[in-house]
Amino acid sequence: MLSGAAAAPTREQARAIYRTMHLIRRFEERVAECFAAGEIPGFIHLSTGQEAVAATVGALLRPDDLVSATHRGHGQCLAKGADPARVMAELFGRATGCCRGKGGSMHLCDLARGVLGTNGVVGANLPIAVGTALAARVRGTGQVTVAFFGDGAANTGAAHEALNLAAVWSLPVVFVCENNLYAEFTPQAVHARVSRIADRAPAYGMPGVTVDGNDVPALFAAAASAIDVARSGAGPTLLEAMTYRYRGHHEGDPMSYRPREELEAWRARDPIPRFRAWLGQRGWLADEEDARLAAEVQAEVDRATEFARSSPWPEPTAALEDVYA
Amino acid sequence: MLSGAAAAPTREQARAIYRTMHLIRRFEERVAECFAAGEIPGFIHLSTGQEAVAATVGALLRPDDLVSATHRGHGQCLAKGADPARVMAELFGRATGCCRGKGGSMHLCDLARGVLGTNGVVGANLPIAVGTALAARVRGTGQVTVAFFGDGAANTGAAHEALNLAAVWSLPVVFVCENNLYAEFTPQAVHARVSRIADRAPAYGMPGVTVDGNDVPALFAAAASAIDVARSGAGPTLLEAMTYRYRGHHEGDPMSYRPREELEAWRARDPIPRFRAWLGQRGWLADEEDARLAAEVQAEVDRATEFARSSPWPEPTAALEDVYA
Amino acid sequence: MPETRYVKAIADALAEEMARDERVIVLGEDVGAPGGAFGATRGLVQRFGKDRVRDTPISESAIVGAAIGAAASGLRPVVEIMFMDFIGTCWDQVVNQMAKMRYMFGGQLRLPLVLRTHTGAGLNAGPQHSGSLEAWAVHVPGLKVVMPSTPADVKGLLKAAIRDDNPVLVVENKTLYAMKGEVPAGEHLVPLGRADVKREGRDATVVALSRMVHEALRAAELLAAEGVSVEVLDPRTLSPLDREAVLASVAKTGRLVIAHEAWGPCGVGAEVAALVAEHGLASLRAPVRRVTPPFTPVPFSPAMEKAWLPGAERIAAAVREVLGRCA
Amino acid sequence: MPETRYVKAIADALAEEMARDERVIVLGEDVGAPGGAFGATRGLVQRFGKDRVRDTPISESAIVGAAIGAAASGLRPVVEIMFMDFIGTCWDQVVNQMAKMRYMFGGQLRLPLVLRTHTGAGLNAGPQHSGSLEAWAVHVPGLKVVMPSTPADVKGLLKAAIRDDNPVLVVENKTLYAMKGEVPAGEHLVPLGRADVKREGRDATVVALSRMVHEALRAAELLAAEGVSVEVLDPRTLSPLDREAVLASVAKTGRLVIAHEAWGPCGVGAEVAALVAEHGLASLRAPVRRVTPPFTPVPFSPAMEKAWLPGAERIAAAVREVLGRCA
Ligand SMILES: Cc1ncc(C[n+]2csc(CCOP(=O)(O)OP(=O)(O)O)c2C)c(N)n1
Ligand SMILES: Cc1ncc(C[n+]2csc(CCOP(=O)(O)OP(=O)(O)O)c2C)c(N)n1
Ligand SMILES: [Mg+2]
Ligand SMILES: [Mg+2]
Repeated sequence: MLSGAAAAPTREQARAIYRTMHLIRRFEERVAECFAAGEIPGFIHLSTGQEAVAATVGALLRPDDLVSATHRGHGQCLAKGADPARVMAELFGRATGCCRGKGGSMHLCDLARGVLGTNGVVGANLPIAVGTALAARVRGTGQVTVAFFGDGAANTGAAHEALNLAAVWSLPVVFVCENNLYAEFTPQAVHARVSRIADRAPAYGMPGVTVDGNDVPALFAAAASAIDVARSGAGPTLLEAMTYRYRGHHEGDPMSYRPREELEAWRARDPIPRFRAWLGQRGWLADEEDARLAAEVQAEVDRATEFARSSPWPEPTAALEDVYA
Repeated sequence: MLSGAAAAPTREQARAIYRTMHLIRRFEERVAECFAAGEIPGFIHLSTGQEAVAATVGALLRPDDLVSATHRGHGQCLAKGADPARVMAELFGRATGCCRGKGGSMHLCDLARGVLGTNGVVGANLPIAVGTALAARVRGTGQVTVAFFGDGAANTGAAHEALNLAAVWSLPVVFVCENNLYAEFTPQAVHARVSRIADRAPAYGMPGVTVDGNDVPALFAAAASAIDVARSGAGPTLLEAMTYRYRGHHEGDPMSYRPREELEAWRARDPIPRFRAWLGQRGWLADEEDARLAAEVQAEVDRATEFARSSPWPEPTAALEDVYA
Repeated sequence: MPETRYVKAIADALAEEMARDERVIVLGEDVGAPGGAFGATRGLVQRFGKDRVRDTPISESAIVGAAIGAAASGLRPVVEIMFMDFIGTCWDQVVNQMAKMRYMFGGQLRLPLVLRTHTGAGLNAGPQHSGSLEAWAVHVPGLKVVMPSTPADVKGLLKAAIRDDNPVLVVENKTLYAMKGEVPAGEHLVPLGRADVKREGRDATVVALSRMVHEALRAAELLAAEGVSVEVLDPRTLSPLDREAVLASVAKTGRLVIAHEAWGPCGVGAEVAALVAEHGLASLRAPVRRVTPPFTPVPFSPAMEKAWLPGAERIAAAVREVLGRCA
Repeated sequence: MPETRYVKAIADALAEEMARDERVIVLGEDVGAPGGAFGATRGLVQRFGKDRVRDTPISESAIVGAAIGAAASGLRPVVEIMFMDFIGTCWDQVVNQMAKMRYMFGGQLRLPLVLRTHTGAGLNAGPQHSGSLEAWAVHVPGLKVVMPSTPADVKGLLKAAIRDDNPVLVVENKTLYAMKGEVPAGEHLVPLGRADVKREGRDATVVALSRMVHEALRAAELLAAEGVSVEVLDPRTLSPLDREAVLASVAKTGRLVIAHEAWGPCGVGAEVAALVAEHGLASLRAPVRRVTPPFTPVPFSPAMEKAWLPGAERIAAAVREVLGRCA
């Protein structure tokens, strides 16, 4: 078990996290292209800029641990091991999608990989994560559940009830808030007097910590400790990661509400080159390895896209299945 | 305007508060008798033991200020000026009741006196109180709204959303939590890791204070300050009053879940004799005045009961009225 | 057969299923030591422990969400929502998560979970504690809804619901908790989706829900004295509705009255009437009649609530009407 | 008459009423500078200021509760709930507070408040962003419910709703926001509770809601080519329903088809069918038919959603059926 004290990623963990960040970045960029090209229907919320959070947390979880994701959850699912091809096919609405084309971007699920689903109702996934953690406790499986949520979701009643219930029952769950400063088109200050969601942890008698969400080593230490505490039976932690989304709230959002300097400032703190440098300092990733890794990831995303494009549409009658067991 | 610093009740205020506590105590005891005698239908939640909170807050409010009350709200309504006779008649289900017999104990309302209603859904009154405060702000009336709630209600999503919204909009509302250590038949520790509801105020960037809810002068200073802050436009306060209910959750509750010593300990801190002593020290209430006051209150409750008993039942067809304006 | 109270039949069903399957857990406000606000979980925590019988905070969304997550992770939770009137506080979890999860995830999981709650006026509990809101759930695919009218049915349907691999709302009636009735000894299951003819008759069909079944039976007695033979059909399960049973009874009697405590517009009575207008029109020999309360909230005062609540007399009058015997 | 988009007609109605009555305020997520997720509040904050046009946190219960309190204190709030699919997050405030407050307080207050939201599938928005849930509200006394199908109706009904002294749910349709249509210049009000014959006909009545009105009109065109004359009746207000208009149309045509995007069981179609089974049975010359989607959540993939969603063809087929012209 990891010691929460000041856990640092091993070489393998670090390279895995770096690769996952790349994968998410390329995957999301490809989704944006395919959406613009009209290949992906519906609404799409991308997470470019926020990759470090999902990638680091995902690397710290067991295969049988669970992740409850948000509407901005492609990366959260991929980092937990969801198959990019089946996720892409789901976004394309194809029969081969992870949810047979019934869910789409806001309802991605891959239970075998511990991906409990993205969710279209803000805040609604937190209570469900409390439930999987409850089952882990009652069944004694040792599983940990991670519930991702946003700064905006923190103001929902569902989030409050879930945080309190998880705390009073000391359940093995970690609440990871990706605070990207905006809910849709509105800055956080319009939604709350407090700017740090982790400051709400004491209201539940729960430890709360805020970290730079674009700094993998900082995230790693904080998440390792929170997961460790949860698995050990000491209960939930509210872990807040300060980060930023590069693209609009949804694809097609003109982003008129954000000062361009703000975006530039955050781009300067892009988590991927930052962690690349960190790896470099340790001599853990030579340039040619980096190039190979980039090529591998690109190929994986190409394969996923090809798989999605070449997959059949669901039969219309499939809409009638899966309502009841 | 009161200075929040260390406001103390004037002689008149103090005597008024003392009288109101008496009135609530006698009223609730009478309700218990009439309920036991089968004169009052439905569910009844009494507030004996908690009188100081409602009485003190009520004494600090303007006639046009508003109170949003709970299911344990008879005292909260009386302290704001609701007519005991019309409230008693409502509990009896008579046509002369403040709500024409349509509401009963959990739906008492007397808008002319600023009583916005008791509520049968725990936590649901907080958002509504935010709304009356919003109207006061938009219309510039200078009114303050007080929302009472319980320790159990603090765990509802509605309470969370209301506290946050009131804070971010700096509305003229005071949230008064009557923490009586239990929600129905279950002690607070089963419902939350935190034992002080006021500890949740920082989560909203709101001042929070906990006071002895059986100590009128302490309540007075804290409530005066909170109301002052709200009226001045500086926003809401979460004021927690630690208190205790002497009777069951509802009439008929055997109270098997509470150690008798606990009840005894609280009875020893009964707010009425305590404040009587405080008044005595100041020479603000001679024994004969006290006796007269007690007799007056008794007579008022007798009149209220007589009014209720002798009032007609509503016409069955009245059930069809007041659905739409 | 032994006589058992409705509320005891619930407690027995829970105890039997918890003993039978350790994946069954119970969650809700005061369901532990207090045994629930109405005693339906009495004795469970003493027998099965605090891990499986959990008192919750007043957090309906978290309670239901927790049950959903637990069901998705291998447990079979039974949640109690203290009054159906409060279901609005967790309605999003019920309709957007519980009802849709299996579907929107392409059938990857099953959600074996039961949500127990109760409806019913007549106790002067007032506008927020007396409602009958089952129709909202019947409108939602992915949910099953049962509404038992007797101790035997509540025991058998609750046990069947706990064993079902789908979310099932078990809608009890607070005014029936004290009712005594015969319950078959030993294992007793009532299949979901099967209506029950509570009384056979030839001249008119009364489809009645929950407590109205007993009012309909009283009405049938009154009418028998007038030489009218009334069939009382209790759907028991509202979703999926036993359409064949309704159509068969109307085919036999040619006349239909529907009685429930819920409001009329878009209620279950509307669905039953529509079913017959679509698939049983030829057998209808008279207009359909719905017996429901007036379209107002439930008034508190006994003087109003008694008149507000439909009963045997109103049901009998409706039957006379469809038989063209308006006095 | 000038052509206006449905979403612009909403913004115009809001602006006109805010200019006319300073008690009218607007609350909701992103309703300020962003102009709402679909642009229905565009321009309002610039014109009327942040005090009267308020961006809220993601706190639906607090938003609706705040509107209730504000209405009880002399304002006339217009709340936007971004998708009707999310109404479960504030359903308790809607049904236990908004709908009952006037009644349970014995008529002491009026609640002049409007809750705007939208329904509608067809944009591949998936299972939690495509629902049509109006029937839940129609089931609840104390609420009024309108469901406008054209730019003119949405403007006129929204303005009338804002001036009404009761809580009114204005249920828009996201797939109609971009639709253009003629809107009478100047003051245009559409009275609540009045249905509209969108097309006159003799042979069959199609009662259609929201976007289905346009599908019904297309079906009427198809059938006209076959020599069938279809009357398309748009109730516009679902609660209170214009019962006379429905019964009058069926009395004329003797045949009834109902079409809506909401699920069938306990939907508005059930209520309309029940109304006719109770009060128009004599005029019915054929079984009623309901045209609704299958009883499943709304699937995401266009391949499934297109087939899932009823349209003109299915409506036409139902009309042929009730006319006994099954091809
Ligand atoms: C209950 C609910 N209300 C409103 C919405 C519409 N909505 C979708 S995303 C979003 C903003 C969420 O903000 P945040 O939680 O910070 O997540 P982010 O989008 O920033 O990742 C809103 C309001 C919703 N999906 N669910
Ligand atoms: C939403 C909701 N859930 C449950 C109930 C049932 N109920 C009525 S009072 C109560 C306990 C409230 O506890 P608290 O808020 O501490 O107030 P107290 O009774 O102690 O004054 C509960 C659970 C309710 N009325 N509303
Ligand atoms: Mg955000
Ligand atoms: Mg309490």
